[in-house]
Amino acid sequence: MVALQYVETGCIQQNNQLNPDSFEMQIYAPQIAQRAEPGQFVMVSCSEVGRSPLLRRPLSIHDVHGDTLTLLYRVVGEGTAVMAAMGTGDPISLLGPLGQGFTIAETDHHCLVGGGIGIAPLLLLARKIAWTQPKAGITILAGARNRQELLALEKFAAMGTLHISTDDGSEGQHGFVTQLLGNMHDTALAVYTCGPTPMMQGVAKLCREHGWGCQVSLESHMACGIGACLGCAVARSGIHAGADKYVHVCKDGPVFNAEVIWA
Amino acid sequence: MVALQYVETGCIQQNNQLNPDSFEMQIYAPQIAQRAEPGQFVMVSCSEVGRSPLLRRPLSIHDVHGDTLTLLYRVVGEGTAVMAAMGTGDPISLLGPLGQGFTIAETDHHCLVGGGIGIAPLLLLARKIAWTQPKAGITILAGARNRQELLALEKFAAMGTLHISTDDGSEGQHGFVTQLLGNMHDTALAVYTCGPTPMMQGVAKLCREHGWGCQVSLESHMACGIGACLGCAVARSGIHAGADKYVHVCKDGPVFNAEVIWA
Amino acid sequence: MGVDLAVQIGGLSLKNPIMTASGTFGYGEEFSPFVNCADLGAIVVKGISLLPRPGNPPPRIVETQGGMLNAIGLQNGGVERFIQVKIPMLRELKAAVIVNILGDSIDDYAALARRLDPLPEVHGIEVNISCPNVKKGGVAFGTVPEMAARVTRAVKDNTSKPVIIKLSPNVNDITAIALAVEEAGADAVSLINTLIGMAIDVQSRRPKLANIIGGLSGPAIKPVALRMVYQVAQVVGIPVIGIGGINSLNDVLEFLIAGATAVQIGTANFINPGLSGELVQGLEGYLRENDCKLADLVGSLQT
Amino acid sequence: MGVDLAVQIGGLSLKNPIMTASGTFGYGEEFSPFVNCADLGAIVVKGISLLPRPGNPPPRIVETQGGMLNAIGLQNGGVERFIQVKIPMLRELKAAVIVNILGDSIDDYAALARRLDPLPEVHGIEVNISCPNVKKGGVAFGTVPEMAARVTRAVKDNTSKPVIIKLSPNVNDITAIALAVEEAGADAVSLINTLIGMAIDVQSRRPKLANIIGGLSGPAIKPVALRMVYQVAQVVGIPVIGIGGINSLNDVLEFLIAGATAVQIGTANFINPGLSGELVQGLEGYLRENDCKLADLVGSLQT
Ligand SMILES: Cc1cc2nc3c(=O)[nH]c(=O)nc-3n(C[C@H](O)[C@H](O)[C@H](O)COP(=O)(O)OP(=O)(O)OC[C@H]3O[C@@H](n4cnc5c(N)ncnc54)[C@H](O)[C@@H]3O)c2cc1C
Ligand SMILES: Cc1cc2nc3c(=O)[nH]c(=O)nc-3n(C[C@H](O)[C@H](O)[C@H](O)COP(=O)(O)OP(=O)(O)OC[C@H]3O[C@@H](n4cnc5c(N)ncnc54)[C@H](O)[C@@H]3O)c2cc1C
Ligand SMILES: Cc1cc2nc3c(=O)[nH]c(=O)nc-3n(C[C@H](O)[C@H](O)[C@H](O)COP(=O)(O)O)c2cc1C
Ligand SMILES: Cc1cc2nc3c(=O)[nH]c(=O)nc-3n(C[C@H](O)[C@H](O)[C@H](O)COP(=O)(O)O)c2cc1C
Ligand code: FES
Ligand code: FES
Repeated sequence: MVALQYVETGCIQQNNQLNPDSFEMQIYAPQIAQRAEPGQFVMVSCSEVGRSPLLRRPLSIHDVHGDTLTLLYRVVGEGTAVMAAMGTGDPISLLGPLGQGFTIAETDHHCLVGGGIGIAPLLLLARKIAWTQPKAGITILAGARNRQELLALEKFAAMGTLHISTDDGSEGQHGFVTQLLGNMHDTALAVYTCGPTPMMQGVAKLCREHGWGCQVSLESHMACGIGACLGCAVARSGIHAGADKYVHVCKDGPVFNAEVIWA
Repeated sequence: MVALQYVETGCIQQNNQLNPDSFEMQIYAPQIAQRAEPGQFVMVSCSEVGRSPLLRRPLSIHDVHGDTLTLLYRVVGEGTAVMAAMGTGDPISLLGPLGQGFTIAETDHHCLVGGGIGIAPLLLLARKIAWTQPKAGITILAGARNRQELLALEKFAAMGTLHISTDDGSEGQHGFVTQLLGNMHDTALAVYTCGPTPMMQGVAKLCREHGWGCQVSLESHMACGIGACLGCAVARSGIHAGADKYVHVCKDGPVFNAEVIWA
Repeated sequence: MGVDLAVQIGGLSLKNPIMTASGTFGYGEEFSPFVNCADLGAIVVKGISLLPRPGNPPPRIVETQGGMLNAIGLQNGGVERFIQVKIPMLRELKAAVIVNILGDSIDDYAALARRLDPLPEVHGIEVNISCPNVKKGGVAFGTVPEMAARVTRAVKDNTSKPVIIKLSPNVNDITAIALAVEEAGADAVSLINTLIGMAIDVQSRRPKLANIIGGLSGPAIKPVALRMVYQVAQVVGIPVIGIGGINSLNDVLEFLIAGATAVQIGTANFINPGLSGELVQGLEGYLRENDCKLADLVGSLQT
Repeated sequence: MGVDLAVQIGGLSLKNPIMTASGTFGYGEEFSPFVNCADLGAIVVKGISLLPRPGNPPPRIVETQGGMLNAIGLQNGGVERFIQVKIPMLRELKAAVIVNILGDSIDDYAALARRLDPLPEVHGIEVNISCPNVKKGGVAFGTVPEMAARVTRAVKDNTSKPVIIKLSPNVNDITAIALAVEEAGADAVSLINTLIGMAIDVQSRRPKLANIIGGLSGPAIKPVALRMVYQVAQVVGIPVIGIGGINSLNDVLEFLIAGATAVQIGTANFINPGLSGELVQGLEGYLRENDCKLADLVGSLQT
């Protein structure tokens, strides 16, 4: 039972700057694109083997069209800066598709909650929900620090009902995206979230209170992305002994049921 | 008595490929260009500080026009490969001008002997001879493995009498450039040479036999280029005690009178 | 005609000298999409202890210039779970398996050796002696020749399998440790384990690893590893397995020339999970093109 | 209002904590086009021995991943030429000068200390104990606590100047050496010197350094250096000077947070000869912007 994972040298089709920090990169990479599921990620090589930066960088699969996949990324350090400098036609080595993505719940209302760049994995999820459950409602709650940092809004607007919040009130509701979720009153809501940890904890807490199912997409520093190095450990909620104290984001996740992580 | 040396971020004006391995890079770098003397070199940074490759690379100043200097280089490893990938408008950090260049002899016939990429420092030398001693004769002997590896021929042809040899006979005389020198019969010849060590040793030997003055431009692995690390040592000819056993290519050279190195 | 890549490590016959390093190749299965484990000289699995260990809290890894620090904390499910869950899977992979073991005491090592001895899937035992000796106030077994020798004897007395002692580089004189374990009966030594290092986040003024310190691996440590392999190969009679920063055929050749009979690929597996397989092919190609035998390469440094 | 960057290293008052590392800054003059030496905390000159030393045959340097190996072989003109030729020049530069000394025997170190003691241009002495003790069969002074302590005592007995002992990282327990030299009277310790490494040219099957082995420096060793500085700063009462792979303000801050009172810039001087001066300004700017005192930074690691 060999997992379908590849080291694939993709070809960059576009690398567009969306705001001062964020880029959208489209890569022709058929092996990975054809098998990508919502919530999965790739490990991107930002250099030649053994050169600086050394390790691959984990990035969610934001979107897929045929043989092309899209990454939506924020430049925060060396690796993402190298990516930002790449251009159309450049080769880029990807390892993927990796990890356990979102499980689409059997319900008639899905709520996708993204904070900042955490919106990235939710687009492909929205597409798959729309495709597999064409009658289900999709609500997207997108939060960011300010108007400029809101990303991919038109694409999400096309997928369902979109509500926006910004920390500074420059667009949509003034405040946190958790407040938008607090306004939801559906009983059978399935919630999927990705964003800063405090935000996701807030989402998970609201879901617990309302009895909503909640899947969270976690981040962790990774070396291998395939479950070999044990570097990406995150403590489970509750008490677990020995080697079971931690889950591993790259292999057991990145998507977890919220209660696995936060009791 | 502070030497006039600079760390200067130049701007690449052109980076032209001349043959499969060799490039000519023109850089706008007024501080260094205005002070460069024939036989001096620059230390080129092929990356950001602390990044790969770590150390600067020594390259001769091939030519100067006003505020622009030209490097003629062969791609042999990581650093020169990074340079080859640079393009017009890119910044490039230079440290220079460095070292002791050629001393133009008081004579009426100068002979410049270059092997392979060793031709690089001889162009600026030819220019300065032509400028300071307009009546003196200049003979340029250029050798290479084959026709393709002969570089900058038109420029040298414009400076004096040019004779060519190739190891495979694909252009000029079939054989080594030392043979061309052996054909010279002037008694008051001043010889300046740069190229592979065995070739320069051959040139030095011929000069010794004929009583010609001979200046050689050496290579050595360098870390600092400014006489601080003592990495670029080359043994002197003859027996010298203690710290005087070696000369340092970056500071005492790269140009030496041949007898300082080979007795 | 095929090139002969086979090597002999004590009683252990390997198809070729390319192995994978403990902790960097999981239990093999994680890499099955990228390399056929049966094609490798051997795979060394993640270190196993008697009882399960949770490992350290995160963050556990951080990148440094040319390398990475890890503080996994020897997380593993313990030897019983290894035998139950991993052994059947390793059998499927048809790989030559070397089990890396670790303990808090000499008795732990002895017990692990005894437990693994009857398993036909285990081709050899690699002993990680970089661990702290709890009874000796936490001094690592691998830093004192006498302690290293005692661990070696305890393992040898409890198994008939080839025993490789994996040396720590955090010592003044690695040759003294190597000689001590050779004398104590080791069939081979492998080196180096990670150098101890640290990184700090300036903004928060906190260590970047929850464990504060961690093990440095990757290309940054290659020069240190190569020097130690060279020094050890000069003095011991048993085979030396070279480890540290290997990420290309050229690196493999450097270690062989320095005196290593085989090599292990570590951190580089994370960057190119297919690398170990590619290196087997690369080495074969090199030997063919240079019309050269593996044995001619090993220890061929001209000084 | 100006930020106070002054630090005290034993009896030595420095303008600021940015120094340059021995062997990487020549005798200061080489850098005068790029930095005003008088602006630096101190410059540590290339190691000086009693008699002139020719150094090793070339090649003496080779680049490695994230670092470089050097085998200069402690080339220098001897203490007398230093006093005659370099001291007048150093006086001109108005730099705070620390002289790095090295020897083959305890007596060498003592004689050097005595000879340098009367010179007003010499602000302090840094003792390189990574050198082999010829009488003890070449074991480095810096790897045995007792030998390190004896060198320290010999130097202290022969000078009234502040004495910094420069520690070797090629040991199991650097804290033991640090404690031994503190006990023996050292005013400060500086660390780390280079790690011992090696590189091989596969084509020729020769070592890339004529000396076979050399010292590894640069960003590659920073994690090891930082860890050792942290460990030593935990146990000694004297100031610790951090060295190893520093090439940015962030690196300087990491070492200060780990417990260093001052730092030395080494290999990075080769890449950016103006760096040390830039770091003084950078540090001043950092303290001003963060409204923070230098002393608040030193050893402020939150664990
Ligand atoms: C499963 C997963 C999916 C992700 N998806 C996206 C995405 O779609 N878009 C996006 O912009 N970012 C995403 N991230 C975060 C992204 O991996 C980091 O921003 C990126 O690795 C930073 O690399 P750098 O070299 O620019 O920064 P540096 O800070 O220089 O990186 C240094 C090291 O820390 C690691 N690191 C730094 N920040 C993070 C982080 N937040 N998470 C994990 N490792 C980190 C890097 O991988 C690298 O090893 C994802 C992370 C994970 C784990
Ligand atoms: C004074 C001087 C002037 C030079 N002028 C020229 C020139 O005009 N054109 C040109 O093509 N080359 C010239 N060279 C040689 C040039 O420096 C090397 O080819 C270059 O450094 C190779 O770098 P790399 O990273 O591509 O190769 P790598 O082999 O990857 O370099 C590895 C290390 O070895 C050093 N190194 C490798 N080869 C040499 C060499 N031949 N000399 C010195 N160091 C070396 C590099 O600097 C680097 O530190 C000159 C050398 C010196 C000393
Ligand atoms: C994430 C990680 C985990 C490791 N775990 C172990 C281990 O369990 N046992 C062991 O002996 N060595 C372990 N090592 C050390 C490696 O086996 C190897 O000795 C070291 O990484 C140097 O090789 P490299 O530079 O090629 O990675 C580990 C290394 C890494 C990077
Ligand atoms: C070329 C070179 C020469 C050196 N010479 C000396 C020396 O003479 N005495 C000494 O104590 N350290 C010497 N060192 C060690 C440095 O002072 C410093 O401890 C080491 O390089 C680590 O710092 P870095 O990584 O910033 O270079 C030398 C280092 C280099 C690179
Ligand atoms: S990143 Fe290696 S196990 Fe998850
Ligand atoms: S390159 Fe440093 S002294 Fe010449």
